[in-house]
Amino acid sequence: MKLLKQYWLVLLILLLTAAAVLARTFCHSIFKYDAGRMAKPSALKTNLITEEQLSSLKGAVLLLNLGETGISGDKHGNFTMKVNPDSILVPKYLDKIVSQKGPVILSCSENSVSARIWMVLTQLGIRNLFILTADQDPEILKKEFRPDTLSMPEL
Amino acid sequence: MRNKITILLLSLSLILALLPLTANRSFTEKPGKLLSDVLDEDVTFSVDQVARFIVTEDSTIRIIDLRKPEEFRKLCLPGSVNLPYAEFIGTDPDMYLNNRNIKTIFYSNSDLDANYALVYARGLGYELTYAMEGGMTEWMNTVMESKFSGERISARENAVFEIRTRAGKLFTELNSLPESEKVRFMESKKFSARKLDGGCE
Amino acid sequence: MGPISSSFIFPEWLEMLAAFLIGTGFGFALEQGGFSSSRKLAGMFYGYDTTVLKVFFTAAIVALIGSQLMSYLGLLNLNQVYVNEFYVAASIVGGVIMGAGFIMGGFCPGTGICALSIGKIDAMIFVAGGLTGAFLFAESYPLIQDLANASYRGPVRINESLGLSSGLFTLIIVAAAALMFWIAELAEKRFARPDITAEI
Amino acid sequence: MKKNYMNPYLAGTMLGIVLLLAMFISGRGLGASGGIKYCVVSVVGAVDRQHASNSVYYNKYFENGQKPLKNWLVLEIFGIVAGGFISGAVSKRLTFKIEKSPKISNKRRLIFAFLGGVFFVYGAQLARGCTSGAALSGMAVLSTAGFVTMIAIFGSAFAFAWFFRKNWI
Repeated sequence: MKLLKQYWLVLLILLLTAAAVLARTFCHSIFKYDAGRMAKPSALKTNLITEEQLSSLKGAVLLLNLGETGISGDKHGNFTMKVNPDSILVPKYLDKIVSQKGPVILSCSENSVSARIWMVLTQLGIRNLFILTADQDPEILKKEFRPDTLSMPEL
Repeated sequence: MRNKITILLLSLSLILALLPLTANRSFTEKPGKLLSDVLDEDVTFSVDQVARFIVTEDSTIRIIDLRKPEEFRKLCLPGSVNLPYAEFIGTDPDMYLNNRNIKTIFYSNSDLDANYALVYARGLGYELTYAMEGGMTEWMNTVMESKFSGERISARENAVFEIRTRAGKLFTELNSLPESEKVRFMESKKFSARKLDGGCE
Repeated sequence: MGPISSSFIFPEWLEMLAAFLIGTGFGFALEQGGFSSSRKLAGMFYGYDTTVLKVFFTAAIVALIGSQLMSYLGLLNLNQVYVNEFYVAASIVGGVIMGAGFIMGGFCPGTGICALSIGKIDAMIFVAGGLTGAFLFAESYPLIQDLANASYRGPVRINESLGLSSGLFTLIIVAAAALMFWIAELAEKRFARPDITAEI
Repeated sequence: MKKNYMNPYLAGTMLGIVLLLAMFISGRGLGASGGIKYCVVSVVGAVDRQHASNSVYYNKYFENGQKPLKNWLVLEIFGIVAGGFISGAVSKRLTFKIEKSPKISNKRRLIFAFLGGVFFVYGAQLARGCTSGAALSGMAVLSTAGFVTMIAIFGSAFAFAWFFRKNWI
């Protein structure tokens, strides 16, 4: 008792800090991961997957169909979930994504939407999340530029 | 007193040692708000809008090229600044985005990198950030290959066409420059990373 | 989300006021800790009064732990907090010169200014010497420019060069400090001097 | 009746919280020697502007019409004076006096105080920070420069302590 009386302030500060830290650590509805580190796969392009690679994936795959024209996973025997992009954080869907053991694949006809959803979900701590793309690397420019060697610009 | 403070500090640092702590930062926006923000239509600009900014030399707009330096040297939008995507997420974006009066437009070759960057920047609280729809691919398709088609043209279409032609001309002029001259020109537009205040200097 | 200065642009008067208030807190804490007395400060180097050591390390550790906890809780962005630039030669040579100045004058600049404010005449002379020192440095800058800018390493963090997490490094520092406090109190008993508080 | 000094650990905690506040508000640590430098720079600028603009060193402080006195570090120094004065008034420690070991003369104490000041601030300019700016604030952000400077200051003070023992013991 005497000890408690002497150390009550120390204990109080410790408990409060521990509580705040624990609350932060176990809260799922806030961003708490290092943004740069989580985003790394997107710079390395290891978060992209083609249809070909998808069919060779083994194990339980969760396919998130984000639009009207996304592919259906039935032909690969995968589990497909159709989600409107703006309701992806609704607990009904999010819980499923969080509890998914195998890879989660984002499928959408628009890469821009997949990219945004990927970044949001990844920053929430979901790993093993891939974007289904038509190409191995859509970030390669296929257009050729024809320089005009006659024009001289005024700089 | 010594014991109390020593014990307190020791246990606090023990907590710290157990945390997966890095000196870096996580997103500050609330997930729900961030999601609805970035799914909104007004986070993107079409290539035509960007062409207009370029032609009018809009000073409230900054265009960031997220592609690799060698791609940038070969081909870039007039007035854009190069900041490779990997570097963008590897450093503190405050150095590039801290200006609260300037809108930043990201572009890459397609849609992916620009939209990652858009969410990344907005998640960290930089609201005036946008992506260019379709990236460089779309620019080449729409602006550079724009042609008159059909017989009659409305005033609006005519205005769009006019902008495209002028932007296309600027683009061609810049990118037709010999490599050495282009590098020199780009060096002058490099990002000067803001230094933090502090110390006794 | 801190630091406030990174998300909110202070008008000049507010920034100056903030600087003044932080300085006030700084001066108050220094004076209360006994840093306005040169004999207490110098006492550390002879073992009879280790107040400096205790206050200095406690302060550094409190700020160290506090900033990291705030960073973890999302209250402070440590990337936006200034990290001192490391010029290897200048840090060491400058530190050695400062140590010599410390033991001669009995103050460091912050404590000197603080002691001056409560009327210590020796502190006023110390600060006058300090102004002279700054003037001499400015005038001799062309001569020592090379030394001042030699072996620049940038704003490096010590735990990163050692490959430790900042939390673990903090724990080590705190443990070392706790040990040091214990030794310091032993030393105080060993090298005890007649109480000089009355003379101060 | 003079009050005793605060418990050093408590005072340290208070100082640490001030430092933390400084980091939180401005993203920078505490500093004292920098303010002294700015005072000198502004005096030199006022006395001989020509000299100031020709020198490599002063020059940068007068770029684009800056006023060296209107500066974070200078205001912080004024704050230290105010804070020290308040604390001295609260604890009834306000007196004009020369603090020294009874064994030495006033003159000796003042000469050494002056020399100490010259050395300390000279070293602080070289190392880009003094005990507060480099060592204390630097340690709080785990900066290598802070740790190295701290070890150099205390190490050299211990090493030189023997030569100046008469002044203090």
